[in-house]
Amino acid sequence: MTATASWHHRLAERGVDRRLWLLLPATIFVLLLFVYPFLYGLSLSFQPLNGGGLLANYEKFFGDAYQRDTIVTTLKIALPAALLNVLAAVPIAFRMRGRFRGKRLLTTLLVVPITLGTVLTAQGLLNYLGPTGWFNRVLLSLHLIEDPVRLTNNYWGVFFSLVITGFPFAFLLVLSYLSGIDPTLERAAATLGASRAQRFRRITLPLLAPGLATTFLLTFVLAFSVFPSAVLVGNPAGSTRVISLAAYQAAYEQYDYAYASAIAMIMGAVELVVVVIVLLWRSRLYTGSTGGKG
Amino acid sequence: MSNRSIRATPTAWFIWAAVVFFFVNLAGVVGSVLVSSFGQKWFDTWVPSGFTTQWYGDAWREFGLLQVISVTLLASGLVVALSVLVGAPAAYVLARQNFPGKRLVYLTFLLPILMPPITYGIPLATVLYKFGFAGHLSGVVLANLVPSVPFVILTMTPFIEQVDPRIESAARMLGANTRAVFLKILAPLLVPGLLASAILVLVRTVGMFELTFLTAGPDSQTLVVALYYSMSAAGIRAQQSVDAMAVMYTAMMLVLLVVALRFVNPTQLVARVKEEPPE
Amino acid sequence: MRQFDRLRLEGVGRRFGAADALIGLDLSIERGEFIALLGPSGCGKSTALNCLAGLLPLTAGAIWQDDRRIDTLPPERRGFGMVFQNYALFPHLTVRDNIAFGLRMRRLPKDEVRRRTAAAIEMVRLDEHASKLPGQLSGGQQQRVAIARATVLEPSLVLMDEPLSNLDAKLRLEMRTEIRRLHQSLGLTTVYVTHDQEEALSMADRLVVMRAGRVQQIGTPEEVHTKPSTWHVADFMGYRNLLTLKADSVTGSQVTVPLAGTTLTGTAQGVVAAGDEVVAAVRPEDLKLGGEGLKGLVEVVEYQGREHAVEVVLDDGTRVHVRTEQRVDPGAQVALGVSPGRLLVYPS
Amino acid sequence: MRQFDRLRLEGVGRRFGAADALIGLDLSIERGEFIALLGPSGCGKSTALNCLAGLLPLTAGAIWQDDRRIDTLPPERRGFGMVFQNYALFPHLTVRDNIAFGLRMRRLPKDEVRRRTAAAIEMVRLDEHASKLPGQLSGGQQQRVAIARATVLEPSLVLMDEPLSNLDAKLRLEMRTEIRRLHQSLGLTTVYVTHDQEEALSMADRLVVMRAGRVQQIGTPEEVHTKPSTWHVADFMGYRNLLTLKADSVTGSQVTVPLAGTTLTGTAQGVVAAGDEVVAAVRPEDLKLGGEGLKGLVEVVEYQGREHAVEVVLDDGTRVHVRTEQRVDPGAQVALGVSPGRLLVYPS
Amino acid sequence: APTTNQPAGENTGDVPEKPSKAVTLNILDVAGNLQLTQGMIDEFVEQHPDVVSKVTYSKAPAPELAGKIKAQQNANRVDIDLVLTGVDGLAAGRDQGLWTDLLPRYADRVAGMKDYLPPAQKMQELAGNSGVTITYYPSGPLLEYLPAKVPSPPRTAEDLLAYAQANKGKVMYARPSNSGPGRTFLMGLPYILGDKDPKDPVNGWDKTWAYLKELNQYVDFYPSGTADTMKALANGSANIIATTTGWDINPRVLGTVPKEAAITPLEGFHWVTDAHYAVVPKGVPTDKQAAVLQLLNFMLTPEQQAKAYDKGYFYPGPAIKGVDLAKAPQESQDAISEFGRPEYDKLIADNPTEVPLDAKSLVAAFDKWDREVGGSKVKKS
Ligand SMILES: Nc1ncnc2c1ncn2[C@@H]1O[C@H](COP(=O)(O)OP(=O)(O)OP(=O)(O)O)[C@@H](O)[C@H]1O
Ligand SMILES: Nc1ncnc2c1ncn2[C@@H]1O[C@H](COP(=O)(O)OP(=O)(O)OP(=O)(O)O)[C@@H](O)[C@H]1O
Ligand SMILES: [Mg+2]
Ligand SMILES: [Mg+2]
Repeated sequence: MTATASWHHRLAERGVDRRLWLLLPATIFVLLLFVYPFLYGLSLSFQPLNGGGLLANYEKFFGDAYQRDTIVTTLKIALPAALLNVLAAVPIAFRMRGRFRGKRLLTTLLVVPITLGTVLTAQGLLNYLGPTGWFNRVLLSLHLIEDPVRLTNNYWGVFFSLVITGFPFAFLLVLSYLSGIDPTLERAAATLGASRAQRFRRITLPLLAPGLATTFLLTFVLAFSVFPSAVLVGNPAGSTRVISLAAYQAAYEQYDYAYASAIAMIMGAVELVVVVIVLLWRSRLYTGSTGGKG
Repeated sequence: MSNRSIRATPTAWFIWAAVVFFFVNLAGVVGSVLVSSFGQKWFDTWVPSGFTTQWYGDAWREFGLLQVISVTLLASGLVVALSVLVGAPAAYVLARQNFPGKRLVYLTFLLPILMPPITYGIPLATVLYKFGFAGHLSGVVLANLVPSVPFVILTMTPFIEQVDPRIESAARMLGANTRAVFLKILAPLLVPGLLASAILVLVRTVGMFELTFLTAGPDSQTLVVALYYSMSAAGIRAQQSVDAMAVMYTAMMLVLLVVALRFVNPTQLVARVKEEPPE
Repeated sequence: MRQFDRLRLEGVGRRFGAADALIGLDLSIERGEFIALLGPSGCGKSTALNCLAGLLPLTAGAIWQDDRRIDTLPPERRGFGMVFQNYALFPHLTVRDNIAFGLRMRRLPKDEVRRRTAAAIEMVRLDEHASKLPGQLSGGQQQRVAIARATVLEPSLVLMDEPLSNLDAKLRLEMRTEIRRLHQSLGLTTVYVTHDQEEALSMADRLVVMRAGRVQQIGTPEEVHTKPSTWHVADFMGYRNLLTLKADSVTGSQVTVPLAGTTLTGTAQGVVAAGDEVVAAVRPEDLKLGGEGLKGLVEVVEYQGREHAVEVVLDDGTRVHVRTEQRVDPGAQVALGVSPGRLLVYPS
Repeated sequence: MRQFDRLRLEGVGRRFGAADALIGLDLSIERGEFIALLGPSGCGKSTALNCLAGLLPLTAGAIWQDDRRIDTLPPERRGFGMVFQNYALFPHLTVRDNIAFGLRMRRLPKDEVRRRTAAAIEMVRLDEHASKLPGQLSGGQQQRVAIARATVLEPSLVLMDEPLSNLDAKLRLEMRTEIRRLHQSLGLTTVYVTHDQEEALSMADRLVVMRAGRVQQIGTPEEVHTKPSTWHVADFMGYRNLLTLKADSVTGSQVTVPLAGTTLTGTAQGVVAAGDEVVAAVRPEDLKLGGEGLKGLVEVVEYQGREHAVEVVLDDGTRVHVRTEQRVDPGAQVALGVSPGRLLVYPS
Repeated sequence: APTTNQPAGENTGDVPEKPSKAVTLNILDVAGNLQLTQGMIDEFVEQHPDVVSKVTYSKAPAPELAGKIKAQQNANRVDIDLVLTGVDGLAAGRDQGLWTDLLPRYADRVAGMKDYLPPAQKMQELAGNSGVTITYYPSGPLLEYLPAKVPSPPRTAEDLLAYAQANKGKVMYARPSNSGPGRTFLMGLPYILGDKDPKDPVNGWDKTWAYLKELNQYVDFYPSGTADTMKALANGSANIIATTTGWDINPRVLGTVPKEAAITPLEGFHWVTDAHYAVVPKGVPTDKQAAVLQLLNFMLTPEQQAKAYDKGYFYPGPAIKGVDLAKAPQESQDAISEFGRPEYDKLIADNPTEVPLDAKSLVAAFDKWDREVGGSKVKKS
């Protein structure tokens, strides 16, 4: 009782042990290749091209409603798209458990849109959903509509492109996270009288939640920096003038890197807020063995 | 007994209907590009007025795509491999351990994902040029690792959390060192996670225009640079040739994906034997 | 709770790939019965339980609850409770929430849930640990959570898969009593898998002894214990001395067999004729040191608390196990007798 | 394998948050010893094992292997083997590969790996199942894989956490013998956690009895069985009758206590003075039906194979447990005697 | 090992007549210029193996160019020897001091510069001392339509407005910052409408902005690329789109637009010209600069300039005087005789030419357009 434990143990108890070395390569890597360039960019954002105070670039951004609104515009696109991707992936992935014929094919098909890339998606949406595209043609020839519906070069075009590129990814992740949950737990719940829905809500979902949080974060981050599709299938001057477009214009049309940096920092900060909220929520969830892998 | 997993409850019908709807439209999206890329002229009609492979030939010659594609494959392969090698151990620590300063470390790993390349691309390229990496494949690989490593970390963490630590303890008791634990125990158990994050990194790397462009030399351009060029560069090009480029881009990714899926199954359940067997 | 009068398993079978884990199980369970499934590791006990619970689809046979065929019902609609061999606790729920889970599923009033959960926690002595997650519990504590979780629902049929295997003797005795008490006071019907003969004998109304997927014997504890139907069952029920011999003579059910220079008389179990090869079975505790007849050399002595397990090599080299309260030393020359009526003779 | 002469635990302690799971464990293990850890569920046995294995950092104390302090070594460098309570099999490896894992880690030649793995598989009787994945095994089969996996390495120290809890009596007996045989023939040192007194008594050279994280008694099986150091140990070791009484008179180590109208004589364990409140402990099997002295009414009779567990209510309402081979019926009036020297009297 | 991008020699001081030994040139095209000039360069390499041993071509979209060159220059390892760019890229680089001033110091080494067409000469003046004009075209603004659908095309700005009002959604031009014809239309309107100061989009374009806003009411959306407007014209979802000479001829050659499409200028229009330039980033070794100068000299000879006719991509294309279509490759002649328009000669001859807005004003114009014209779509829908 009196003997105190070796400092090894006391450190290990606080989480400091040899395993921390595994963090080293990634940390060094990020420090060397990211932190310096990033700090440079950060400091650049405080050096306005046209003079003014340290914060001039930020004031300029927030002082201009046209610029400021891009934050809301982006969130309005990114949040629903990321949410939809994750929420749609869950029931489908859930259905893909168990064994049935054609499962592998179906999985592959659902994952395949990952390969499409922004350009093909954009071209495809323009072709397919365009006023004389197949979609409108079918609807017109079925006399469901009088005039072609416009689904491109506006909010919906961007939204669809985010779903097409984001959903398969969310699906792949959710499916994989789901595969790590021991099906016995659900059966145990069944013997306790839980219906399908209850089992899902009370057992599977909570165990899946940390993975869902991560999936949401990743798809959100991807959606938030949507840029090419905002231009290609959106209305880049208006309803889909996303913040990365503002940064892009500053950097590559006005060649004001300082201002562009400032906008990009704001963009990162907004994302960070969402990410931190999700991570805080995640840290309150149960994260740990889900039985499936041991 | 009938198969319970696809038993037709109303929700199931709804979900499968949604999936079918998604696929039909997806087929429309992809198909329209594919058809157009082989089309001669396509005005106000259901299908083009003639078919040709000329656009592919043109693009192939114009960009020397053989070289571009092989560079792309090499670069993305390297990025995927390296980011998994560097990222997975870090994810492991972040999943398993609570240590002082964890939040700070986590934030540092998050930032490269959150920050658009505009903020750090040019200084990063400068650094890489200074040390003689940029202008080559190595520069492209290093630059692309910056957002890729954190992506691997972020995706892998929940997977590692799912693995029962006692399995690892058992391996250690049997004399497995950290390397062996990773290779023989964690890696097979994490296959779905590794696959998912590798695919993510692959997609991002192949599609990463900015960092690649800033650090590529004349012989280390990747397909996406050519694609973006054909799509947005000044000048006139036939719609079909952009479509052809996009189709080639997708085809390449598709080949990679199918190869990956051939070797590992994303639904690989470690607990698969506990699944209901098929009847 | 749907109560029932009788549960009937008709030729229930389950195969995994090419291997049969359970073959043609016929069993009829009356309401209120306490049935124990017994058998060697891997004989299909858990499989039978899983089939009954609806967790494994059958590959043959049917299950009837009174006049209703229930083998096609999903588990949650059968209303049975189950203690899993590997516990299957919900890792994200505390002990309390694990136990309350089933009650919540029934949408019982909050108060009742709280009250019944607290009572169950107390029953399994986990008051101190009620707020822990399963990952923070010891093996035995987890097992107790599993028991509480299944019984708190007072289901019409409780299935328990080795529920006490990780508990110490004292606690096991207490939990046994507790389970019997629950069974009786709530009028439950219980199917109980155990590897512990004593547990089975003391708790169950009827035993089902299985081997390699097949039922070997169904009977009351006494029947199974004193009259195992085959030498396999005897073997399993603690007849550690199984000797392959030739029957000398048969008179009614009395069979004489020669062993190590003398002849022993046993009771025939099944059809045995003179000259047949037979298996003679006797428990270590039914071989008495200091009797007359068999002679041998003590080889190994193992202390087992009050008694000693002794291995004796008879004059003809046959090795027999003896249990005795006497103290003997390895190397001693001893004589052995068989308690009257305790030698069973099976056709081999 | 690094062999050692002695392993010393000095004040080893482990706390989880605010709760101590293990407190000041002092223990010295000689090479070749077979030590059993015993104690109620949740008393810290697995914790002790994990600390020894290096899987849990200590919060107090140190562990020495001869003159080398090893508690700071990572588990894989200690060269100990361990059977986990929940098996912890590698779910993605077949039985064969699970067992071969450790050998492969040692980079032994392929042939040797194959040979030793096959031998281990045979030892645990899993030949038929060698190519299955753990998820396809029954509970007992999994447990056997865990045993084979740890012992195939012939480590200098083997730690076993309830390795036989899911096996039936017959197999358990066989595995016990097998484990002892391995222990002896390979000259292993073994620390064995079990909840089964009989197992502990019959296998171990020394027992360590724990309670609530603390060691209660360390001694040979016989010592612990016949002279439990406290009434807690007695309770745990099967002295089911624990009666709180007042000591009448004390003569040397002989104490007389009054019970239900008569007086009984017991042996004092610890300092007891006349008039003290004491706890008198006696095993059910040491109360003999038909003796003289205590009188009571049979209340419950439980069949337990050869014997019956009987609950008797004495005249003063005290309830005692008796084990007997005699057949009695509930409601019968019986007299009870205590086997001489088997009543232990503890200060309470 | 990453050593090849070490500066291969001195990069300051005098440029020799001829490189000390044959050099490799890395050429980056951000303007689509190689389509016109790659033939010239290849021929030069063939004829002068002692000057240029090998050329690598890469192509990239323009905007990120400056960043890349800047990164290389900061690190002192420039590995792009020659950039072919439009007005925007040239100006962006000049603002940031990325380009070597080849002029006027070495102007005499590129003889062809003395023979620029007058509007090309004006474009050259726009380039300052760093860029050399290599191709030129008068551009637009022009309107394109299908005669079958628009039997009487608008001839004036008012006509156009009236047509748009009568045919909602049928007049289309792409977002100016993503489209050549879009911006040409934007820059050309002040001349057509007679604005106060056609060079000052913020203060001098009152009529233009008013006109665009009114037109905006009849426009459904602005595609983000010229190609989309062409497609819309071809499939009938638009009837009139903005175009330029090159965008008129080449897509019809390629088959993206029906051959029968016709063009019309608006009354009183001025050509807003366009050109491609060759620039050399700072930090390129003098040996390579010497090779570039020789190459440029070669490219500005009439024989080579004739290749700039291409398939009407930059119609007409040549920057210097006296380059006949007859000297162009046969393929080129065939394409232009089939898809070219005889009326172009007269239009080019009869209408004044104007240089485009300088980079700053152009960005200001884009910004204003985005905010006031394109962006107003949000509130409307
Ligand atoms: N998913 C499966 N795939 C293949 N074989 C299986 C599977 N599950 C069980 N088995 C086999 O079926 C047989 C019966 O298994 P079961 O779990 O019913 O045994 P048990 O009687 O419960 O044994 P124990 O007492 O060891 O738990 C075993 O031999 C086991 O290996
Ligand atoms: N991670 C943990 N967090 C908090 N408490 C823990 C944790 N692990 C174990 N404990 C507690 O420590 C005590 C000792 O646990 P341990 O597993 O050593 O018991 P044990 O003697 O092995 O019991 P059993 O026979 O039931 O397996 C228990 O009360 C348990 O609840
Ligand atoms: Mg079982
Ligand atoms: Mg334990």
